[in-house]
Formats: sequence, C-alpha cells, structure tokens
Amino acid sequence: MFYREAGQYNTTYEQDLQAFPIKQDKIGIAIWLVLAYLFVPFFGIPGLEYGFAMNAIMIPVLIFTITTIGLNILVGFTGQISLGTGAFMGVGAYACYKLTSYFPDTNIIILILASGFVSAIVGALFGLPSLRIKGFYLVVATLAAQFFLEWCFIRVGWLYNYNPSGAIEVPQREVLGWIVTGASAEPMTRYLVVLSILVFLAIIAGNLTRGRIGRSWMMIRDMDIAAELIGVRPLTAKLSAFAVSSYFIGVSGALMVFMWLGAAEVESFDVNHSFLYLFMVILGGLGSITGSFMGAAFIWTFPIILKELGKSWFGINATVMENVSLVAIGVMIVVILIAEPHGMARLWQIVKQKLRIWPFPH
Amino acid sequence: MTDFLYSIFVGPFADMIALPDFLMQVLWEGFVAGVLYALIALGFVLIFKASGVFNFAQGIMVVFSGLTLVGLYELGVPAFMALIITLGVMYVLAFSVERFVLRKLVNQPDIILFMATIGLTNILIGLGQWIFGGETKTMITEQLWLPTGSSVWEPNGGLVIFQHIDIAATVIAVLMIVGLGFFFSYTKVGRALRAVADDHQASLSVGISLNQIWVIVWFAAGIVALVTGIMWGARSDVSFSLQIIALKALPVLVLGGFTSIPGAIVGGLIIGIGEKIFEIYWGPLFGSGVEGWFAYVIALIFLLFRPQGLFGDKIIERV
Amino acid sequence: MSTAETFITPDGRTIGAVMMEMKNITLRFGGVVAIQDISFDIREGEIRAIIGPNGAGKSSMLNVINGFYHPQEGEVWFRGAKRPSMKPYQIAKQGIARTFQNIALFKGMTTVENVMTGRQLMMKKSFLWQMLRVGPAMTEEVEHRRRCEEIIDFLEIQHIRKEPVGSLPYGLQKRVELARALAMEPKLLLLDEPMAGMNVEEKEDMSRFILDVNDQYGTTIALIEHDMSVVMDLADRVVCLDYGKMLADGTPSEVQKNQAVIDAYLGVEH
Amino acid sequence: MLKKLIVGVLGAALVTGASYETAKAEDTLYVPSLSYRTGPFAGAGVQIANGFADYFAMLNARDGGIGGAKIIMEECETAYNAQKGVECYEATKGKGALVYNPYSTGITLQLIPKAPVDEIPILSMGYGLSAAAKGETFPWTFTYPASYWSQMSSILKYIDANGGVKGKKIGFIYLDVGYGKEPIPLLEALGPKMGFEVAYFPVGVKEMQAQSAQWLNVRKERPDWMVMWGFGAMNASAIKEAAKIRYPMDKFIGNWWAAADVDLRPVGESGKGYIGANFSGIGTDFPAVQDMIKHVVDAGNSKADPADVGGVLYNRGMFNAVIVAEAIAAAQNATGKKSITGADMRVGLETFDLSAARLGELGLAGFTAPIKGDCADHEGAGSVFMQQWNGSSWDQISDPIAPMTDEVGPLLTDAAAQYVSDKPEWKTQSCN
Amino acid sequence: MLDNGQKDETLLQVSNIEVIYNHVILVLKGVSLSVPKGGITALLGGNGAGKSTTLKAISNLLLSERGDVTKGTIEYRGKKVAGLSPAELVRRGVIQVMEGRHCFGHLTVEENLLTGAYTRKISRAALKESLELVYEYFPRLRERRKSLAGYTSGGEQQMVAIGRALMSTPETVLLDEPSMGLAPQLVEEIFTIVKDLNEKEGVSFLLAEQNTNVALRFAHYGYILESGRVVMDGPAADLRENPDVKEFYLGMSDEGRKSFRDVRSYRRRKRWLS
Repeated sequence: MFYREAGQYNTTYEQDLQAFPIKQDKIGIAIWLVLAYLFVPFFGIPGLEYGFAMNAIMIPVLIFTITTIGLNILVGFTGQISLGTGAFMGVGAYACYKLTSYFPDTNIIILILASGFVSAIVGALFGLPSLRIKGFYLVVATLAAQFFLEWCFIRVGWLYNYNPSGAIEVPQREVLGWIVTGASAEPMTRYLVVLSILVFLAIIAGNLTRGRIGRSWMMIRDMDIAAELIGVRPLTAKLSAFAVSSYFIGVSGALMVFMWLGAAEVESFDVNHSFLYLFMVILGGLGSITGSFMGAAFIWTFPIILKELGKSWFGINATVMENVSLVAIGVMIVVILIAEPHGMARLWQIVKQKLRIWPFPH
Repeated sequence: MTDFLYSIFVGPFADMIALPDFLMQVLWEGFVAGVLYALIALGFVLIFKASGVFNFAQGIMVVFSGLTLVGLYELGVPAFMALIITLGVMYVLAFSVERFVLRKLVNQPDIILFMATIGLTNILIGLGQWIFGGETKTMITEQLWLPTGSSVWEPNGGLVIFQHIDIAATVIAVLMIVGLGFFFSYTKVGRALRAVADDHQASLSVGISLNQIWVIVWFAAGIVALVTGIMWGARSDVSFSLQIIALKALPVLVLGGFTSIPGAIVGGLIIGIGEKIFEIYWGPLFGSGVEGWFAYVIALIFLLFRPQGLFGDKIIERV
Repeated sequence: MSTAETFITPDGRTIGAVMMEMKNITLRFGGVVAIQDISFDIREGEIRAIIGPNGAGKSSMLNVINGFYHPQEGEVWFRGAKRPSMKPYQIAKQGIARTFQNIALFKGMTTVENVMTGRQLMMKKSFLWQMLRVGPAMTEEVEHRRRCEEIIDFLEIQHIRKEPVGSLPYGLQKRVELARALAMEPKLLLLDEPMAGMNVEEKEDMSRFILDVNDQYGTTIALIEHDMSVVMDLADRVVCLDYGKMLADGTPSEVQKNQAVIDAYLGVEH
Repeated sequence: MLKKLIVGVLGAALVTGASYETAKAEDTLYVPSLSYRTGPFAGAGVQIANGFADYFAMLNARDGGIGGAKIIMEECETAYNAQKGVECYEATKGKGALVYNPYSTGITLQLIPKAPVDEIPILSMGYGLSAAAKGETFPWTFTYPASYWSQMSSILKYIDANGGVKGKKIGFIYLDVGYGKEPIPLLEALGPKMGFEVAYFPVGVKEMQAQSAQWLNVRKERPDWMVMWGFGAMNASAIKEAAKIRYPMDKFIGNWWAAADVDLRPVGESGKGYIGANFSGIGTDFPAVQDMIKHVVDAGNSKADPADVGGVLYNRGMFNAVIVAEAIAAAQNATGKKSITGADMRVGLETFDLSAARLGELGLAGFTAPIKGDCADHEGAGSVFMQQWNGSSWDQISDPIAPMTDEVGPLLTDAAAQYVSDKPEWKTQSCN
Repeated sequence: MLDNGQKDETLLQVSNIEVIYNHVILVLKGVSLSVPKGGITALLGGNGAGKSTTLKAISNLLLSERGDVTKGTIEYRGKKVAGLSPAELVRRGVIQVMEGRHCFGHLTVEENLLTGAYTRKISRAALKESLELVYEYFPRLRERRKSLAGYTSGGEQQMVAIGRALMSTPETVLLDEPSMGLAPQLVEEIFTIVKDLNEKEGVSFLLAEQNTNVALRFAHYGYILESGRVVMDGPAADLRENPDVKEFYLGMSDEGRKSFRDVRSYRRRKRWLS
C-alpha cells in the first residue's frame, strides 16, 4: 500500500544502478536528510534536553556509525573478522593529534580526513597476514594489532607530545570563523561537521560496495577460492578492504576525540571497545550500510534507554541496569545470529516487504 | 650501533649467566604462567575439536567459575559445597549453551558461531557482575586445602623461590591433563568425543548423539575453566580483568594448533616462558611492558610461516 | 592421435591446433598421489571430456589446469609456450574460466551481481572513480552490465536476475555459475560436472547451452561428466582417468570400447 | 514485536525527558556522582560511591540538607569508561549540577576544558591532573586536599625521615595509564636534586593481575624502597608478588589509591607492614561517621555493607562529600542564596577553608590536616599521613606530612603553562 | 538367498517422500521403496539422483545437513522414523555406512570399530566377541587393528566403515556407495563380504550404488532413481535384462536413443512454440 513499486520501471541500466531505485526509498532518504540537517540541529531530540541529545546521543551515534560502516566493510563485506577496531580508531585519533600540532593553521576537517590515511596504512599493514591466514587465525592477528598499538599509545611519548598526563587533549580550532573543536565548540557545529562527514563517507561506502571493488570484497567473503579463480587478486582485494575499512575507522577515531570526547587516553581505544563495534556490525547487519546506522544507534542508545527505564519505571539503580544491558546485548547478539544473521537491516527489509503488500497478508 | 647490537645479542645472555639463580626464577615463573595459559587453551581445544566452535568465552568462563565459587563461599556456603555447586553451575551453563546456542546454530558458518560466543562472553560478564558484584575477590585457597607459603632453594648462595600454590597448580594441571588423556583414550565416551572431533556425520551415523557430546565437552571445558580459575585466583585473585589475560590463550592456540592437546601444552609453555624471558632480558630495550603484545606478535609471525600451528594438520583447500 | 594442426572428428567437426598440453603431470597431497604421470592435450574449439570414477583425480586435473594446484612434476603448455608457475588470477587473465562441482557461487550476492563478477578482470576504472561512481566508472559499469544481461538472456535466467543466488534451486544455480564463467569471455571453459543432479530435461537444456557456447563463441570446453550418454554425445574427445592414472584417451567410441575403461568404470559382466 | 519496541523506545524517550524536569525544583542542591560500581575498578568504586552518597543522605536526614536546601545526589554509572563518562556528564549537567567528581583521571581530563564553558567546577579530590592545582591557570578545577605531585613529595619526605633518600634507589611501580604516569615528571625532577635513583616498573591495565615479570625485575634491580601508584585489582596482586619475592613490606609504600582495605584484605597476613599514604581518617570513631551509621546505615538507606563503613575508601568518599558540602555552605554564605549555581560553587571552592576547628564542628576532629584553598591554590597544601597494615587493619603511623611546596610549586607552574601552551583560547584568572 | 517368489516380512517402508534442502532445493520428489527382511536391496542411479539423500532420510542424518523430509512417511517395522534421533535408530537396528568411507582418521582401526558399539550397553566380553566376529569377516582389519584409520588404504577404510556398523549388531544396514573410488578387485571383495553377511548373519542391506553392474549382480531387488524419482524397479535379475537399463546404466548398445547433440534444434523449437 505505502511501499509499492508497481508502476515504477527502470528503463536504463543507469537508473537500475542507482543507490535507491525505488521512489519510496528516495523519499525516505530525503526525509531522513531533512530531519538530520534541518530539524535535529535546532531542536535536538524531542523530549530530551538539547545538550544531552547532541553530546550523549546524536554525535556519538553518528561517529560510531562511521566506525561501524568501516568495520562492516571488513567483516560484513569482505568476511575478515577484526578485533582491532579500537586500536585503529586510536591510530586515527593520535594521527590527527600529531597533525594538528604540526599544522596548527590547517583546516581541522581536512586534518581529520587526512588522519584516516594514516590508519589506512597501518590497517593495511596489519591486514597483510590476512593473505596467508583466515578465520580465527586472523582474529589473533588483529588482536596482535590491538595490543601492540595500545602499547605504542602508552609507550611512544612522541604520539602525545610527551604530555605528562599521557593523554591527547584537543586544541581549539576554527573553520571559517566557527569553533569546531575544543570545549567551546557548540554541539550544533560539531554535530553538523560529523553529520556531513558521515554522509560523505556513507555515500563513498555505498558507491564502493556496489561497484567493482565492492564485488571483489564480497567475492572474497563468499568464496575466496572461487574469487581467486575468477581473477580477483587476493592481495589487492583484501588489502584494499583493510585500508578502506581502516580509513573509515581512523576518521571516526579522530572524530571521536576531536568532536566528542575532547581528550582521550589509551583506555578509549581498548579491546572492549573493539567488541562493542563488532556488536554494532552484527546487530545492525553484516554487509549492510543501512544496518550500520541501525546497529550503531541501537547499541549506543540501548543501555542509555535501559538505564532510564530501570530508574524511572522500576526504580532499579544504574549498576544493575548496566549489567542487565550487558546481558541483554549478549542475548540479542545470540538471538540475532540464530534468527537472522543479517541483523536489523534484514528485519527492516522484511518490514518493507510486508508494507509493500499491506494490507494483504501475501 | 655496536652498543645497540650488544644490548640485543650479548647483553641479555651475559645477564643470564651472571645471575643463574635469577634466570632459574624467571624460567620457573614463565613455566607456571605457561601452565595456566595451557589450561585455558586446553578448554578451547576441547570445544574446538568436538564442535568446531572457536569458543571465545573460555576466558570469561574461567573468571565466571572462579567468581561463582568464591561468591558462594562469601554467601556462607561451605567451601567444598560451593565447589560442587559451581560444578553444577558449569553443567547448567554447558547444557544451556548446547540447548539454546549450538543446537540452533548447527551448520552455520564458523564465524557466526564464533561471534555467538562473543555474545556469550557479554552475557557471562553481565551475569557475573550482577550476581556477585564487580569487586576483586580473594580465592578461598586454604579452605580448599590448597597449599600456601613457599620453599626456597639456594644453589651456590643464590635464591630461587617456589610458591607452593604454583607447584600445586603444576601438579594439578599435570593430573588433569593425564586424566583427560586417559578419559579420551580409554573410555567409551572419550572415544566418542574423538570420533566426533574427526567426523560429525560419521559419528551421527554410528549413533553418537552430538548434542550429548557437546554438553559433555562444554562441561569438560567448564571444569577445566574452574580449575584454571581456582589456580589463577589463588595466584592473583579473581576479577574480571583476568578475562583479558585469558585472551593470551589465543596465541598459545595459534602456536599449538587448534585441535591438539599436546599443542596447547607446548604452546602454553613456549608463550609463558618466552614472554617472561623476553620481558625481563629484552624488555628494557623497548621500554618494557612488552608482555602485553609479545605473545600475539610471536603468534602473528609464526602464522605467516606455519599457519596450521606446531601440531596441526596441514590444511588442503578444495574446490 | 593425429598431431596435425587440425583434424576432423568422426562427427565431421573440425578441431583446431593444440591449445593446452599437459605433460607428465604428477600431483601429490602429502603422501597421497592424486594424479600420476598424466599427459593429454586440449585443442582449440573442441569439447573435451574427462571421465572416470569418483576420486579418479578429475577435479584435481581441472585445478591443475587453472592453476589452483601446482603439480610436483610435469609441465603445462598453453598455446605453444610452457606456462610458468602462476597464480590463479593470472591464469584467469589468460582466458581460462571454470564452473565447480559443488557450486561455488557467491551466495551473498544476487544473480546479476554474480554474473558481473565474471567481468571483474575487464573493469579497469580506478579506485577514485569507483568511489564517486559517476562518469567513466558509471559508463563502465553500465557497459559491462549490458554484456552480462546478454549472457543472462542467453542462458534464460532473466527472471531470477535480482534473486540472491543462495535461495535458487540447484539447476538454476548451475546455470548462473555457467553465466558467470561465460561473462569472463573465456577461451577455455572448464566445466566440473555441469549436469550432476539434473533430470533429463535440465540436462538437455544444459547440453544445448554448452553446444551453443562452443558453437557461437568458439569457446574450447573441457568438461567432467558422469553421465556417459552426455559425454558420448557432446564430446569430441574423451580422456578417462582412474585413481590418478590414465586409462584411455580418444574419441568417445574408442574410449567406450577400451577394455580397461569398461573394467574400471563402465562396468560389464565378468 | 517491532511495534512494542517502538512504543518502548518512545516511552523511554518521554520518561527520560520528564526526569529532567523534576530536578529543577526549588531550593535543592544537585550533586551528580559519577560512580563506577561495575567495570575493572568496581571494587574501589563501590566503596567511594557509598561513602559519598551516605554523607549527603546523612546531611539530609540530620540537618535537612545544607543551609536549608535539600541535596539531591544522583549517581551515574561510568564503569570507569571515558565514553560513558561523557554520557553521564551530559545527562546530569543540565539538571543544575554544582560540581563534578569524576573519579577517573581519563574523565577528569575530558571535563577540564568543559568546566569553564559550562561553568561547573570539577573537584578531582586527590587525582586527575596535578597541574590543575594552579588556580590561576585552572580556575574551574580543584584538587583538594593535594595533587599527586604533592603526595609524592610527602612520601619522599617520609622516606627521607626513615633512613634517608640520598643515594637510594626507589622503585616506582605504576599502572601504565595517565594516572600512574602522573608523578614521573616530579620524580625525574627531584631525583637528581635529592640524590636518589628511580627504577620504573609499569604495569599494563591488562597485566594488572599478572605482575610476576615486573616483580622479577624488582628483584633484579633491588630498589631500597618501592612506591606504588596502583589501582583496583593491581594493588593486591602487587603486594602479593612483593611478598612472594620477599620484598620487605615496610619499605613498600602505596599512594592513597593503593592503600585501602579492599586492596589489603585479599593479601591478609602476608601484607603485614605495608605502608600506605592517606589523607582521610580511618575507622568509625568520628562523630560524623557515627551520625552516618545512625541516620543512614542503620536506617537501611545505605548501599554499603556495614562492615565497610569506616574503611579507607568509604571514609574518603565521605570526605569528598564533606568538601563538597563545605564548599556549598561557603558558596551559600558568599552569595546569600540557598540554591546556588555552578559558578557560585566555584566561589565556594575558592574560599574553602577546612580548619581544625571546623573539622571539630563537623565531628571530624583529627580526620585530616587542615586544608585551605584560595584563588591561586587549588590543592590546599594538603598533608598526607602514613598508615601501616597490621595484617587485618590499618594503623596510622605518622603525623600528617606536609608536601614540599617549594619543590612542587614551580613544577606545577611549568606543567600548567605547558597545558595551556597549545590552547590559545584558554581562560585563566588573575589572583591579585 | 531370497527366492523370488518368497514374500518376506517388510522391514522398511518408504512411502512417497519428498526432501528439501535449505528450505528451497527439492532433491527427492516422491520416492517409495520397501526393504524386505534378509534381502539386499539396491538403489541405483547416477550422481545426484538422490540415492544418498534417500538413505539419509531413512537414517535421519538429513537434519544435520539442513535437509528436511517434507512429505511422505518412512516406517521401520511399522513405526514411523520421523522424530527419532540417529542414535535411537541405531538402537533399533538401522545403521548407515556413509558414502566416501567416513572413518575416524585419528582413531585406530580397533577404536573405530569400538565406536560402532557406542549405543550398546554391553560387557567387555560381549564387546570382544563382536570385535572377533568383525575380524572374522575382515581378516585384513585384524592385521591393521593398531594403525590409525587415516593411514589405511581406501579398501580397508571401507571395511572399517562396514565393520563399524556391524558392531552395533544391526538388523538393516544402509550402505552408501561402497564401491566409490575402489579398485575393481576390492569392490568385488567387499561385495562378497556383504553377501556373506547377508546370508550368514541375516543382515538386511539397502545399498545405494552407482556401479549398477556390480550392484545388480549381488542384490536381490533394485530400484532405479533418476532426478529424485524412482523410474523403475524390479528383481535384480529382471533389471539386468531390461534393455533400458542395459542402455543407460550398463553402457551397452546405443541404438534408438536421441542424442544430446540433437537436442538443440529440438529444444529451440519447443521454446519458440511454447
């Protein structure tokens, strides 16, 4: 009824190759964009205090969406599991920190986008073993990256400018007269910057995954041997996946520190965070960009909602709810893997299917 | 430059020779750590062999079992009663995992099962903290009749200290490995376990129930986890931070191969001793703290040359 | 067997010069010998069948041809030159495509995406263009999409174009796999049991496709097949393997009459 | 299923929104508590949070709040995680938060730049950034009663008084994060001056409970004294390992986060002789603590295990609450308002004066050395005393030891200058 | 030996079953057959015809391969098989010897045999006795009892697989492709043993086999499967004489059959017409 594609025909391949060939989807995306750009910056989330809505929900969710898209490129699209996400975010963050101290006058957004290249290189480097090893063995290799990098963040003083606190602290920077980083930056400014970078990167991710390169990743994922026999160079495919994935993750790491946390030490990049991002990918949906949005939003907001629910409805204290949300997320991971390995993105598709034929059951 | 080469290639060895008793101590500490790594790896191997599941939750199972034991004791349950109840809890865990996770995920790609065990890890962390609290707990060493105290050996005026609990841990680990070996080699169920490890379909065809076997191996891994939890807890208390140390079992597995029990033991000892030696004698060159990644990096390098591990079978890919 | 540049089969078909020659190939896995000292050739434009019981080393042979396995001994000659040790993707570049015994489609993708993977080697536009997906990248994508749609049309699988291949029936999956191989525009097409598990009607369809490919595109085909009637009808020449050893090589009728083949494979009363 | 979920989410959003409204009622003082009762440092976090909460509950019950205004204390769970810390900060700051006690160096570092913008002061009581003691550079941050550097200097003074520090080798074992590394610059500056040598033994967060390598190194280096900057599960493990290598316990000093009952109880008898620095009194003998037991613990309004009341960290949590309460009172005096703001609170903290007499009035005579802060001094020249573990509890073994202000002061000034060096917009204040 | 006229008790009755893999792929499209007590019944057909699937449907091993019997019933001794675990079926006397010699490679030959008795709760002596019986039929296995099954030859592995099944004292053995990949003499040897077991021990066999020739020489009754359907059945002797069987399965005579080459034009035309 509401979601029918009847009467919509694509007459050229160009039309068929669009990101959202169906009209309703186009409208849906437009609505989301309008909400994101015109409503949220001014009104936040209705019912929530503005600063809280921005700083505790919207900004982190957008940043983690970039992380999740990045990790999804690796795990969901290329089938290479990584537990080093936290550390690769750290690479982006530390790289950006160093760049800001070397180029204090350069536009900070350019520096953030540039810092992704550093983590892309590091990511590709640690992706090298994937050419010889796969599956669980690769998990161990990425853990090696995680722990080695964590060690570097602590031990290599140069990375944090020999700061006595051992942490990186975000300097204040302006772009076109707007303060975008530092504590004085308005939440709205930071939100819009993060949102724009996310939109930009999401489009790139969508384009890449639908084209030749994305296909080579998926070929490796679905059947690496067949892929090789058809002519995919595992070296190029895997390393490009690692590099692109790490680029996204690195940018998100830089954003996390510069646009959100304001200061960070190694704890913000530890292995527990790597798990968290993996959960976002799994729950959202392996191999789905849309799912990455859902997964990041869900995993980040779920404990917050649960905490509030527990407190205001049942009078349960935050500690218990913290544990409840750990258990609940664990259970959801297992349930999702059993019921629908493609996660919330697939559930959403099913809902759309249902809408397409609504109100008829079949 | 020569100084640098010296500090890498000569200095550490000179140190070793200069203080032989200290070297002994380092080796012993490494050995004990290795035994504990091997025990965690053993739990992994049991499950991997029988069900092909790469059980990421083995580490948290160690913490969870130790925590349950101590938690029950703190609630006033007598020590050995608590031990028995903890065994029961580990059985319930094994049963639930088989019933609600493995059975539903039969024939899914390995990677899905692996991620499910990460989910399981989250559940166990949450439950453990919820029920027993997040505080560090002291292992009830004496109440379980485990030895405390230490013995000293003084070769030529040197000093090597052996903690009794470490000796006990080694003995118990050896007993357990021998016991498991016996169980696997000479009992009907043990034979069935090995059969399942070799070939699921064929095991089914001769009437071995996979579900039953999975419960048994997860329970066996649970027992191994409990023993590890007790021993590690006795050395350095029970807290959730142990879970991260337990991840060290992964490089151990890489070295030993995922399916080999002797591999787990040898791998554990190599990593345990290797990282201590490296940390003590070469660590200062890197600014120390290299223990955190040494095992993983060794495993990574090793993987590049021998992906199937020391004892694993060579993998032949087919299309 | 004639070594002349071309020769005429009993069916009256003209077969070209030697395209690929396997010389004394031996392949071992650990202690197990999969292929032992086998030599045969494949000529331009022919349909070459490899038969033999299960475990005879047929699939291993295909894997040697497309470079997935590297034989311990022996040489592979391709178009008059000895082929050096190559990676599978390099061999794919030379124009060798294949299908697999246990369907090796990319299960997470749709039919059309699977077919598009066959064009992978021909798509050249750089990473940057891919990222933007406009201009040359889009033109390229559309161009190759058009070629793929032709193949989809040729193999009559238009109706499942946007279906994820994982949920397709067996017979259709086999066809999609063939489409993917064809999309590579191969010079030599290797088919590993293309008709296993099909009923007569499906086999007829598949036979037709194989013959059409051979005919229209002039593609050389090497196929493994169990159904002797199919082999006898389609193949120009047949090589029969047994337990890694060569039993016979010749025209279908020659092979069919060979006593060793009958004993080991076709089976006849003792 | 999906419908239920949507309804649930919307409901939660509404409720969340609603709960912000309630906090802004008349004449209340809103004090958020960023606690961690879960996560790797829950053991310490629980005790601190309980002491902090119980003192305010006692004030509400006994005195009806402070200056006639009720205190609303709200806990927010951070699990010692910087990301959750931001979430908690954002969730509470809009409710009129007076002061933040982050209890994590990581979160403190994140909040320091935010404080002047949001005009809510930070009280990092004996943790966080040492340089924040400089009130001129950090108008919004307070480290009463002492910074880490002051503490380290007091410890050095203690060592000096017990056998001299000159020519000695001091082993410094520390948690390898920002917190543990804080005193290193001070040690490096004072070492040459005072003639001692330092050997460093970092302990990674992951290896907190597997320290045998570090202690083997201790055995190799043979330091005369060991000083520990540890936290959580690290402490007990370190003391156990020290006992294993038979390091003399009375030469092993833990800082004030490494000298609690929770740290030593697992060690028990073998930790006998271990020395810890502290600035908050131990035991339940103080009238104020008795009041807490009477009004809160016995009334069943405390989350604390009665056995933990009077413990080191419980009392420290309480002391934190005392400082907050005293600063609120000072702010009320200064502004004449019952209900104050964060900016008022800052004034209260800058005029903070906890004299011996005032301590007596509070029922905390002898609990700690007097602390007096001002515009320039945000650490209050707090002294620490030493306590020793007797196998089952702590005994105070020294009088309060004042820090080496002359030595530490210039270093703090330098560090503060370095902090703002790449922050051109940083707002400082002038104290003359 | 079963005489042709003699109608024995039916052990296994498969009625019109349909099997679907992964919820989509239809493999069996209505297969019916019955296995009499004391007989050797052969299930013939090419690769992928559905022979193995039929056997797995009977022994309930399908579930572990995501296959599902969606229609029809399978009854053993009058009781429905659906819902019984493979272990339960073994206890009731139905055991499958899987295609491709699924031996436990890391177990010795003797251990392999012992796993066959997993479902039996018996004394050591009885176990020993069963082992002896197997060794009697397969003297080669006695020689190799201590070696790892993975290191034995293909023929020996097939013997291990059959011997292992015997250890469960089965009433019916479902034997899948015993000749696969074996040299002709070995095939002969194994079939002879099967026949012996059938005659002396009274074990009934349901035999899936591609090698029609050998199978029909040893079996009493045969079913021919093509694309998931039974296309022909009858006593083995009759089938051997059947001209179609001769042509398609025994590879003899080639007359009167439409060639796959001619299919092109014919199918094309059909497509245009329809």
